[in-house]
Amino acid sequence: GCGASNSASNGSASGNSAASSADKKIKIGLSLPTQQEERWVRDKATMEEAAKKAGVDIAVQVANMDAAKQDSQVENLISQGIDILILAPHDAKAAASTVDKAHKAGIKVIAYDRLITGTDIDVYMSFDNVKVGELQGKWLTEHLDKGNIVWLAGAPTDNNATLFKQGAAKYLQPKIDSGDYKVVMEQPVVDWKPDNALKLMENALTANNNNIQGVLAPNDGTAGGCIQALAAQGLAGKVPITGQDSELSAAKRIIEGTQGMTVFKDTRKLGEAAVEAAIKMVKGEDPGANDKVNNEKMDVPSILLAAEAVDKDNIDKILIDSGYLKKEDVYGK
Amino acid sequence: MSEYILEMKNITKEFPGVRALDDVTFKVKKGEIHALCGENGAGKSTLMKVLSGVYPTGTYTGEIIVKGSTQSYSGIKDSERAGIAIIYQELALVKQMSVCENIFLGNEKVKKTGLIDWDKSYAESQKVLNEVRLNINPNTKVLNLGIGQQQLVEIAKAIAKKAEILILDEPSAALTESETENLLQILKELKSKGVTCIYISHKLNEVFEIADNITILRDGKTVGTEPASEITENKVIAKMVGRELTQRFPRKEHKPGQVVMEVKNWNVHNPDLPELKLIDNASFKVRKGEILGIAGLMGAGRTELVMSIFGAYGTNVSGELILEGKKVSIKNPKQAIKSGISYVSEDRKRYGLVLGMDIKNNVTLSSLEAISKLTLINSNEVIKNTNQYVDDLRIKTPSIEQKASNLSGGNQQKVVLAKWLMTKPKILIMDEPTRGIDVGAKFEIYNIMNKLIDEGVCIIMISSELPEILGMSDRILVMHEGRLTKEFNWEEATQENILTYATGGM
Amino acid sequence: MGNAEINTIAKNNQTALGHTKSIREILVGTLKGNMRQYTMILALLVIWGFFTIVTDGIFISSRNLSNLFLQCAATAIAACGMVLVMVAGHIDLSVGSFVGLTGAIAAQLMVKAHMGTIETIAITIGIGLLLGLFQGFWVAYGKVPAFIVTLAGLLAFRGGVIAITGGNSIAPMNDTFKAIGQGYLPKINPGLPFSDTSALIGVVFIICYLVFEINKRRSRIKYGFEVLPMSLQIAKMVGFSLLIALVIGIMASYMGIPYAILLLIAIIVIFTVIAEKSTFGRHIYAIGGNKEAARLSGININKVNLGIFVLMGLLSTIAGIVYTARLNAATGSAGTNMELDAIASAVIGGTSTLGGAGTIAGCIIGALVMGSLDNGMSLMNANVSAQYIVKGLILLLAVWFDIKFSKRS
Amino acid sequence: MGNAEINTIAKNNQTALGHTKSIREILVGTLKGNMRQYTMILALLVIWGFFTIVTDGIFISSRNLSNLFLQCAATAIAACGMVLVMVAGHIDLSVGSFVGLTGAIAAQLMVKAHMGTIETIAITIGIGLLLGLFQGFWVAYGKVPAFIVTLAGLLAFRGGVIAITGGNSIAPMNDTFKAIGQGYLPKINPGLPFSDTSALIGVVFIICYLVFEINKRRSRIKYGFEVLPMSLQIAKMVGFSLLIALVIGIMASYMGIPYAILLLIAIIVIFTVIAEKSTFGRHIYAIGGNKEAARLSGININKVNLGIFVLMGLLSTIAGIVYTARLNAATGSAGTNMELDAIASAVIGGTSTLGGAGTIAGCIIGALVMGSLDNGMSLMNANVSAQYIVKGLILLLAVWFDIKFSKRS
Ligand SMILES: Nc1ncnc2c1ncn2[C@@H]1O[C@H](COP(=O)(O)OP(=O)(O)OP(=O)(O)O)[C@@H](O)[C@H]1O
Ligand SMILES: Nc1ncnc2c1ncn2[C@@H]1O[C@H](COP(=O)(O)OP(=O)(O)OP(=O)(O)O)[C@@H](O)[C@H]1O
Ligand SMILES: O[C@@H]1[C@@H](O)[C@H](O)OC[C@H]1O
Ligand SMILES: [Mg+2]
Ligand SMILES: [Mg+2]
Repeated sequence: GCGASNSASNGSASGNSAASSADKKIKIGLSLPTQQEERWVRDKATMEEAAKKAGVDIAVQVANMDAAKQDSQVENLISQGIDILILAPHDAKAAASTVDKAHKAGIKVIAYDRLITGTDIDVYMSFDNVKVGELQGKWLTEHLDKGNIVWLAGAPTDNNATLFKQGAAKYLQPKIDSGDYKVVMEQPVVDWKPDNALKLMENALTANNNNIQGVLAPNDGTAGGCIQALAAQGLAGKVPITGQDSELSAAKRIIEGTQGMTVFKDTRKLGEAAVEAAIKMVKGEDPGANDKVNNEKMDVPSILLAAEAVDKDNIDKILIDSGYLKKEDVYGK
Repeated sequence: MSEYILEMKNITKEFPGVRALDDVTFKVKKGEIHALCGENGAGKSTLMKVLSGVYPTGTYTGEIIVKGSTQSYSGIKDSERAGIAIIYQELALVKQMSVCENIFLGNEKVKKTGLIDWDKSYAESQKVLNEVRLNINPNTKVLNLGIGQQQLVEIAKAIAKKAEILILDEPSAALTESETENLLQILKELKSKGVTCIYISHKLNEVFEIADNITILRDGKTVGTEPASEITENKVIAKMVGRELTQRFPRKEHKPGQVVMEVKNWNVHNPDLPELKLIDNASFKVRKGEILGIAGLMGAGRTELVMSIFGAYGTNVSGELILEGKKVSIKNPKQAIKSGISYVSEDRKRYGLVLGMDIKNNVTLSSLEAISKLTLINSNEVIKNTNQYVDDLRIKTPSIEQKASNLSGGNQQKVVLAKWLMTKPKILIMDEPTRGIDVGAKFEIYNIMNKLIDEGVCIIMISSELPEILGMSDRILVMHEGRLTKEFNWEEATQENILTYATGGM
Repeated sequence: MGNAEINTIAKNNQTALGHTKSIREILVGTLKGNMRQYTMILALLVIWGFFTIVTDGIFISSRNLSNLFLQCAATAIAACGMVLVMVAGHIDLSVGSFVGLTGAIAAQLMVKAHMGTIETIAITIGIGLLLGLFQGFWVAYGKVPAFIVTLAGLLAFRGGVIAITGGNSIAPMNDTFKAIGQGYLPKINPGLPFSDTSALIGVVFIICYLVFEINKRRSRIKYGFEVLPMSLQIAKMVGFSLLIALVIGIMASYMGIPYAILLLIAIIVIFTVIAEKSTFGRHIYAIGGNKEAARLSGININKVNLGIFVLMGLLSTIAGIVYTARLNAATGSAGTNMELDAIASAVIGGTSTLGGAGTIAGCIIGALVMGSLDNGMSLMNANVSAQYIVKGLILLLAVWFDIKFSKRS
Repeated sequence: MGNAEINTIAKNNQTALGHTKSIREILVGTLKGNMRQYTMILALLVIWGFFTIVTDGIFISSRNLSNLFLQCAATAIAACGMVLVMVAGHIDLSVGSFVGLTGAIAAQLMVKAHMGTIETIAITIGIGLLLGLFQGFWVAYGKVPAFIVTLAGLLAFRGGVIAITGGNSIAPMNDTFKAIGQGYLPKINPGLPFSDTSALIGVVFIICYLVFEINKRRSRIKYGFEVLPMSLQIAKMVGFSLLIALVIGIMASYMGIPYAILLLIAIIVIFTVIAEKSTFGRHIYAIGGNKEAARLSGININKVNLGIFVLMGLLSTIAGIVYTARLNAATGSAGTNMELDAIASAVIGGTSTLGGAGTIAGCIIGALVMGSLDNGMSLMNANVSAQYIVKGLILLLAVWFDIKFSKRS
């Protein structure tokens, strides 16, 4: 049982869902890992928007990439009397005990974006992180036959970085084994920080006398750092380099030709779908899973959306036509 | 077994650039009070630190024999185990801790459980405090004590150790006449109980009152040991400084001019306990070219009076301050210095020196503006001025880059003096200016005071040494419990009548 | 604290020309003399009041307060050690990595080596003590500033975490292990609306307190010191007992006392005793207050420093175990920045960054202030950037308020 | 430093019964007296030697050294301020967030408000000074420990970064702005294999140094102080000139002197002068050494403390600008943990964590040690967990070595 929701309502939204549960408005709890990256800012905005449209309350917590903090924050959400929890875990394994707490309080949990392992999950919805890595690896192998590569991974302390790397490895490893690729530097980027990526790239270039033909950068921020190092050697645009997140600055670089690709995860769709599923679940309806994914404990009913690789050729279509980024922002000075 | 309880043989101790002890031999008989005399920097404190294990075996050469057995100390605890307790010249109290805790620091009273028995500690500390006649709550924090009171706490701490050999390194430097008298009494009692004492002091009258034997050090070497009964004060001085010193106070005829500073209805409250009045309606004048002495017992409030005038004692101060006819309001030391007032504190370690800085930066700290252009300091001026004062005050040091913390106590005091002399004040306030300074150097400081007077400076001198007050002042103010109780001309003042007013009698 | 306060009263009585003070006088005196020590508690209460109002009372619910205590537990445990470290004039930057590493070791032993809870804890604590010894050795005997030694620890231990986890979180832990971070004392009678065992524990605490207080009074009478008049003494004992009952009651009326909180209470008591009553503890204060004086008083500074870091290692390990048990997993980033929270708790609670001063009780208040800010603002669902800014400003104001009105030096 | 050494010699000469020392004696004396100051440099050289060997000489290439200098620049700039802050007995935890915030502000002004480089920099510096003033005010007049004030800053400024960037990176910056972090002094004759302008700058530096040295000698002679014998004086001047030529030469033979390094050199010179030659600087050391004595010596402690934090704000802002220019973007995590690097640089370079001691030159060495470890190990492509561990251990050993052989207290 959960306590009565007593947060101030944001106008008397005439949402159909709210009306159905008599006098009580549905309250969704949302726990996000961070707001220091653009994509999570967008996730938050989308879901808040979707909730507003549907006339339900949403309480949002941001964990600053700290699993313990996220755990505390979910407790606080539970104290506030939420009806359902959308949990985008900072750490997939550590979140299991967080999920258990919600379940104990009778609250269902949607694992958002990252699969939570080792416990019962009601629904999982995501762009698969391993898939994201695959897109990066695939793109690089398509744009580089042979040569020396720099393979950067995300933060060594971030479980997701391991997943991205696993995905990329599916494509890179065969090339490495066959001798087509020689990995001249393989390093994680501490804290995902662009300036750490910059230093690593500078040092890789120095150590190999600029003899580097490709870079696997795990996300757009780190790609940005690498590109500064390449630019200093006049190599920006000459060396294929990956990214992910479809940040505005990355889109600009793709147009400019200095970054090869990014990965588009349309978090708007994911966010809307999550809110929709949440409302259905509170009302006891079927959220409409289209797949099942095993999380070492069970086959979790899943709603999986496709992530897409974005490069110069399809950027207008995927990022601008979809309204994700504005044309004047991308092309404007 | 020899008649000596303690023998130190051929002790040599070097610091970078200094040979502090050079083949010193020092022997003490059981149950005697043995005085150790010598100029500032002669090596007295160093010798005692060697003895107490502060400088462990191996950091010096030579041999220490206590009760017939050769000692090897790796730290203070070892010497304590051998029955030696020491009161250091530089007070070794933890300011944030209470008196009670300090007294038993390192020798805590523990219960069977291994935990400290605070009730017992409190009761016992009250006992030793009574013994040294310090009437304070053992729970008072040391930082709330005046320096004299701290000195008494140190003595209490040493007594509480119940040692066989008690070393006192200038224990009376911060004490007034009556506490000193009490201390000497305590030492005599200890002696009668068979305790051996080593007593270091620059006050030779004390030495001659209690010592059985006197050993004299000079430049790190033993000059000799004499029974006190067979030598005179002047002989001791001659051996210490290497020349005869016929006169102790170079009194000169001063011709006081117009009033330079006038203090009217001065009231000071304790900054932490506003209901406690420390200075009660004090009014007095100081004239150009005179030395105004202020006498009083410990805790009379002399320090508070002058520190508050200097803008360095809280904000709970009221009254009028008139400098050269103009009413001024001094809120902090900076303004005081700008107005021509300088204050040599009685507590050199706390208020006088930046111990981690070298001599030259300490000496020039308050006068930087005078030797800077566009706020950039002229380092050659720094060196020149410092060299000047090192020579004038005969500061004993291998270099002006020596850290203040590495100087002997007396030499530290001289550095503080130099700092304030360099500000070229119109009014120089000296709070116990010759504390810890040897007879020879005292004489030089008096000469410098006379010279300053000739240059038109006026001097306010607080001193707990009545001979100094009597010997140097032109006028003498007596304080008792925060009030000025009497003013004397020097000709009419005597030890007796000063003491009468200092103790509140009329 | 209690000791000092009564002595002050005693002294006041003595100085007041033999006249025995009236109860009113004693009360006013105690309040005046101690008001200052309570300003940070006051600040905490103001913060609590504020959050209670803006969250419509959710903040003050027994459920949320139970959560709050648990949320602070690991930091508070580490902060107790930090007080000793900082009082001695050192600092420990390695806490976060230490917590991460010991957690990773525990998880590795349990998940990969399939050890039981007892062995896992024993081995982990053993390793934690060794790591503490290692750091302590360099500080005490290597004479390397603690800042550098523990900065090296921060780096090296994090390297250890990464090596062990390999970027993969390790989970899950045994149920018994998990209970250390998440479990509550079980009820005997599950039908009750409150935890009976917890209530029992509360009663035991109160009895212990009363015995302690009575013994203290006896001892003072034996030494002939002034004691409180009987009426006041009883009032004091009743008051404190009620306070204990309240705190325990809050937890009992939710799910009971969490094991982690029991552990924390034990640590608070032990470390308060160490700090205030043991020679080791007093030597720490002496070293921090005046190292030279401590040395001249015959204190073996190296040994004390070594001991401090061994204890700190122990506490960091316990914090690591609680942290890992609570998350039921060891992650690569576990503990990151916890040193900052632990240091902040200590400093908010009055520990001087320059050594010499600080109390265990204070650091617990400090940890509660930090924890309450996080908890309260998340209950308000405040926007992240606002949370950061508000947290920063409240922190500043709370400490300023404390300093302004308590005049701590 | 140079000054001290000659004074010692002078005084020694005086005490040595008037006999004028031989050149050999002077040399040995100088070496003995100063050897100790050079141990950290020695440790740095050992580290460099090691990396040079394991990277087959890549480490010592002029290209890598140029990179290394650039990689350290922002931290080194912040570290210069940290020395002053720490010498006065404070600390600044806000540096990383400060760098992030000022960078975000600059990027916002340039990218969103389309301002030019000059306006952007001017406004950013203005804001940085205000933020510094704000922190300084609370430390100096609010009497809140710097630890708390800057911890509040760490939080609040990071909140500001998040509010401004909204998690986005803001990019790109103007070319002129970018040049501050990435650009090199342009060559006049692009055909040359080395940078002619940089060589010119090197010559100017050497001339400045020589003029300074000659003036100093003249002035000492005027004051009648002992000076070095002519032969030694010339040897010294030639030696130092060669050292300057070497350092500048390294950069000139790669792409020239980076603007960021020119800026850093200017800051080093200015802050060394402030620390060693200005009354303000001397007051900082006095406050850190003994606050009470400083106050009684007529130093306005509050003003000095305020000034320190304003200067720190200025340097953090400059570091923020260099950092942003180098990345050509402002990001939400920019600067995170930089305070730790800055503090570590200062401490490695001999700054006491308890105040009173520290030099600008030392902190630069410290920043180079930290930077070299990162750079060298990434050149080796060592495994991360090993990198963390090795970095921690080398840090510890380097400082231990320094302390052991230089006996700094
Ligand atoms: N730690 C130290 N480092 C360097 N030199 C020192 C140190 N301690 C003492 N000295 C030097 O050793 C010599 C003897 O000092 P010591 O303190 O023993 O003198 P003292 O006889 O006690 O003088 P005072 O009467 O002034 O107290 C002095 O020249 C002093 O400068
Ligand atoms: N910082 C302080 N805070 C509170 N009380 C103080 C402080 N310093 C001194 N006192 C108190 O003020 C009174 C006078 O102190 P002090 O002993 O310095 O007086 P004095 O006349 O200068 O004596 P003397 O210089 O001979 O020691 C004492 O009762 C002392 O306890
Ligand atoms: O989108 C990425 C997120 O999934 C990962 O966890 O952190 C880095 C981001 O770029
Ligand atoms: Mg001495
Ligand atoms: Mg006095």
